[in-house]
Amino acid sequence: MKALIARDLRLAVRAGGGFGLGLAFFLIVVVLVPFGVGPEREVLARIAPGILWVASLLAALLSLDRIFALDFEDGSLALLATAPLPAESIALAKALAHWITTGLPLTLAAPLLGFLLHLPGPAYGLLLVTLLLGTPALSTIGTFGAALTVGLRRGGLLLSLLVLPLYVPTLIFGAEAVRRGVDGLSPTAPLMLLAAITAASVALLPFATATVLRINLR
Amino acid sequence: MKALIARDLRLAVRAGGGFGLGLAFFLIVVVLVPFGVGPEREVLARIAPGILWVASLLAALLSLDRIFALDFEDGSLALLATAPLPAESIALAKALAHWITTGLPLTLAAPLLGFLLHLPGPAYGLLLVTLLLGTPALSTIGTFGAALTVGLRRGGLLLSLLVLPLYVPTLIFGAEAVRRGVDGLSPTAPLMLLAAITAASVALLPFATATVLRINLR
Amino acid sequence: MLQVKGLACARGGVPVLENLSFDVAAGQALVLRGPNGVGKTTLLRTLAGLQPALVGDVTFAEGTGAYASHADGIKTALKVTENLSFWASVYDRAVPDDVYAAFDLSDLRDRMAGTLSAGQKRRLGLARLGVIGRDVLFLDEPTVSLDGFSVKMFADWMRDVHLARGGCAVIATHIDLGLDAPELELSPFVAASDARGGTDEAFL
Amino acid sequence: MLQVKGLACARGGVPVLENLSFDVAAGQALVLRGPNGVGKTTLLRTLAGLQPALVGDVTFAEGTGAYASHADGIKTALKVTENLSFWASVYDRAVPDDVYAAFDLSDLRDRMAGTLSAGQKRRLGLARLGVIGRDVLFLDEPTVSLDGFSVKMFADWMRDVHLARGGCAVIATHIDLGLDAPELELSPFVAASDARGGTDEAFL
Amino acid sequence: MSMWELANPKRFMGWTAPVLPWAFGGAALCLTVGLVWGFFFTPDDFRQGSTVKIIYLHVPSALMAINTWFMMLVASLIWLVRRHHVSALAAKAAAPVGIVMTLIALFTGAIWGQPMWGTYWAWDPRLTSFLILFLFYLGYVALWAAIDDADTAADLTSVLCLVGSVFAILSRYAVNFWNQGLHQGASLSLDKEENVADVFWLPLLVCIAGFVLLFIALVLLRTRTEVRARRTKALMARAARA
Ligand code: HEM
Ligand SMILES: Nc1ncnc2c1ncn2[C@@H]1O[C@H](COP(=O)(O)OP(=O)(O)OP(=O)(O)O)[C@@H](O)[C@H]1O
Ligand SMILES: Nc1ncnc2c1ncn2[C@@H]1O[C@H](COP(=O)(O)OP(=O)(O)OP(=O)(O)O)[C@@H](O)[C@H]1O
Ligand SMILES: [Mg+2]
Ligand SMILES: [Mg+2]
Repeated sequence: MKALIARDLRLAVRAGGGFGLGLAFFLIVVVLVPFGVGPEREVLARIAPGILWVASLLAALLSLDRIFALDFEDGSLALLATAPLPAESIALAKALAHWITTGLPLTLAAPLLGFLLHLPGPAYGLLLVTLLLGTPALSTIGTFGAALTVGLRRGGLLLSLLVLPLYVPTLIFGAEAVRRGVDGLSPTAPLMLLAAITAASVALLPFATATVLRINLR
Repeated sequence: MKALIARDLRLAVRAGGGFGLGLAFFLIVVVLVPFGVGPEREVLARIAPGILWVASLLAALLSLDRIFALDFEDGSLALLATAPLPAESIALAKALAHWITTGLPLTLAAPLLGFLLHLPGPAYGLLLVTLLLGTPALSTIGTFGAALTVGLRRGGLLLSLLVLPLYVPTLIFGAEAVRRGVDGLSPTAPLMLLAAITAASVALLPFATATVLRINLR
Repeated sequence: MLQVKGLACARGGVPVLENLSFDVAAGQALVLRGPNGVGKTTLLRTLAGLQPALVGDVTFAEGTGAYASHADGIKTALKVTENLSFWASVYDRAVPDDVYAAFDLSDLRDRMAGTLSAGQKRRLGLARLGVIGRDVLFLDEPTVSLDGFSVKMFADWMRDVHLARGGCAVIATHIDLGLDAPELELSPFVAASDARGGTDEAFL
Repeated sequence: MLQVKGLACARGGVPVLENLSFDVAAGQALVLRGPNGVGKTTLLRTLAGLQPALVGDVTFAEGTGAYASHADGIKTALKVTENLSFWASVYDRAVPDDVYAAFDLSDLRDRMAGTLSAGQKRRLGLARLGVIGRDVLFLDEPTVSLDGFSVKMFADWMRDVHLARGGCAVIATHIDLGLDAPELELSPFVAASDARGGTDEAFL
Repeated sequence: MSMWELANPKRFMGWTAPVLPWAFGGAALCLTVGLVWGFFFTPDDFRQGSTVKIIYLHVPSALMAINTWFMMLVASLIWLVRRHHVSALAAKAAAPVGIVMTLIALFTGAIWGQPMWGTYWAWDPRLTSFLILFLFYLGYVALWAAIDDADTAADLTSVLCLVGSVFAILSRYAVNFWNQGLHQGASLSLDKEENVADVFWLPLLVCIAGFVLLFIALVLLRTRTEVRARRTKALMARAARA
């Protein structure tokens, strides 16, 4: 399992940057929104937490289809499935590698990009915490979706369609916690719920992912 | 060229719906934004034109990597390049097929989705017009980007990075025209500029795309 | 070492082969023959456990099988050495030094796998078999794209290394490998047109 | 019909072959031989115009060449007939009826190409050559994955249809096609280690 | 005979054939009676005027939209556990019906919303969770459509339905948390005090019965079509190899 994670990370760095590009997409979405919405400071500040969360969600989403599709196409996945590595480990390793290449950089960059949207002061810490808590859920849920669509040629958009409704609770609690912070309310409740979702997804979803992988490989 | 367009459309319908899915993504982005931003009516109405434009841009963007990558991987592109079909025709056919499968459905669906974001009444017509004028530019520019990244294994995100800045002028004029409509100002100036961008991209970019394709295939 | 009894298998929901029974002893290879589309790939995938058998049993010691498909599972963005050591560590082993020589990869060790020619890539794919140390190999057209010299090199490795140390192999191929191995022609085992077990059978 | 004079070509910025000169007359095929990695694919791509030559000339009548690579260019989501008629219309032709028989595809006409076996796919890829009606063919290992019978079928088509009507072909292969054609061994033309023309040469 | 044998495709085709006309007939009857009664023979609401009558379409379709998903969940579980082909096909057949029900509920709700709340759409929890349900339906149908092999598709969509159900409930909760909303609570409860007046209530029940029957009829019909399609495929595959 460690070997698989290490390989995926190395490939992400080599193959033109799974690292940099998720981040770049995040940056660009955040930059585009003011072009679309207009430059008024209050409006932007008002929508900043939501936009930052939606943008990280989209950035995470965009890199999902790399998770299994490449390995499927070049045959590695079938070889891995006959290797002494249970499908659950593959699922977990893939989710972890996705998080390290996407979730983590997004989390670290988000406060910086908050500036661009005039995110109010108290929200920076919360943004960091919610993303740190929430992005692992995004990665595991996304890995499940990627496993569902792995046999399909360019399942990319189908993948989005399947995964986005699954992302809704995470998004709501994440963005709500930051908004409460901005409004000076206590963010504890949504934070707890966010943590619960992440814990449950990380603990349970890899089994569903493994089942689906086995079905798709046969 | 007609054969190529017909084939691409057929593939889009067959392969699990290039048609429906761009649309679905658009829908989902529009749905997610309120979850992030919160349900308040005034806020949503204020940002609706911008969000709708950004969402259609992202939906168009997501389907770009199908344009050439599949043909490249299975060898069709090399075979097409040695066929009696100038690269310019390939570029144009691909852009047209992309517009029919993505730009057109997006345009038609956008006014419907405007409801969800409480888009103010006068803006619906303008939204339709700007998207109708702007999406062809999105498709031709996107085709250019797709040609640039075609050799790269999963150039998907790199593609986003390259294309998004090119999309900025289209986005600005498109969203601005709708916003002016909402505010009761005359949208003529941004509309003219939008039309100019589209005309220029459709007329000139296929040549650049063709050049880039030839380079990437050798 | 490998026993197959009364096996039937399907592809795309349609029964393809039936009534297959054979044994492969340690140190022995079995060559599968049959025209295109007869079901060699399907059979090998079933043996390797990638797809369920319709009926019948496949028996070999757990954790001793390995499969190599038409596709090589090579990462083009990794070096030759990195590709091999990845598979080695998945199987909890080290890369033996002699594997580079055995598959004529010594000069290519530090090349990105993406810059290899078709045959060089295939050699790298085969070298994986020398790394993972499995006893029961299921190989689907292993010598595609290989020149005569490389085919012989592969046959030598199979005979002198793998079979000699007590492994066995089932190999689908259209060419003559130069191995002294029994052949199994699959044509007689093509499933009858009314064979049972297809996905849609319940609907007939 | 095809003249090559003093050709040198490079792959990945490194010169691979040099000093190649040969002629192929109408009705004649030329078989390229050489070990894996010698540069057969590179040469064929250069001849087909997909990559520029370092030096030298390749001459054949414009609009008569066609290339077939390791990859087949088959759309798995299209039927066999749809795949062929697409290529026919790109080349502004109709699909001749006898092409299905010539490549043993008659039974597979209405199958999705994605459900074909490796060899059946390859036959479909070759049938494309029978559809586009080009005279000068550049074929890269056309018989990979084919069984003996299909190889013969392809050789028959090549001899009795393509060459007989005055076409010519350059074919890279590792096996014996059973064509009565001259062979060109490429090993003597491997570029010297100080050959000129690499991408980075200006920096030497 | 175990009841599971009814799920054998041939027996299924057998016993559903006579049921089908009754289901359609009952649906037509109940819907006609219920809608005519509701539209023409109930008084206007003192506050809402005649717009209240949308309730006869809105509430039954909304109920069916949710219950269709629930039925798909049960059918998927049966497929995963007992591998009865018909149950997988029933789930597949039900999804488009569910989509239509969801759409009817959304549209009638939107039309109702304009006079009641002065807007076609609000991000109310009830409405919002319906939109999410709609997305789940879309994803489910798209996944079925994207996979060639019928059994693989059945397996994958079943897992999706299971995981999706958990997340749908989660979203419902999350959405409640996020916005308090305008939509009224459930008034069709068993303790009578909460209920709407009897004059509205009875025709509504008839309409709900009509929608249930219509749902049953449509799902049976569509499942039969799916069974026939599979049978055709099987016969053609056999013919192709003969
Ligand atoms: C597009 C928007 C709407 C959607 C998706 C929607 C959804 C629903 C759902 C799911 C139910 C069934 C709830 C249950 O019984 O548990 C329902 C019932 C109901 N809706 Fe709506 N609704 C919408 C708009 C409206 C509007 C605008 C009104 C009018 C004010 C309204 C009034 C009612 C009433 C009176 C019920 C019956 C409540 C009950 O007896 O349970 N709805 N709606
Ligand atoms: N999805 C599918 N639906 C229907 N038939 C299929 C499907 N996939 C494969 N087949 C058929 O199953 C048969 C067995 O295929 P398989 O790939 O096992 O053949 P093979 O012996 O490996 O052939 P080759 O030598 O060409 O690789 C073929 O006739 C093929 O056309
Ligand atoms: N990007 C690259 N960088 C450096 N060398 C490369 C690159 N791509 C290919 N080569 C080398 O160029 C040589 C020629 O490759 P080519 O694919 O033409 O060989 P080939 O004769 O077709 O071999 P095969 O029979 O294996 O297909 C090989 O030695 C290969 O390793
Ligand atoms: Mg095969
Ligand atoms: Mg080659």
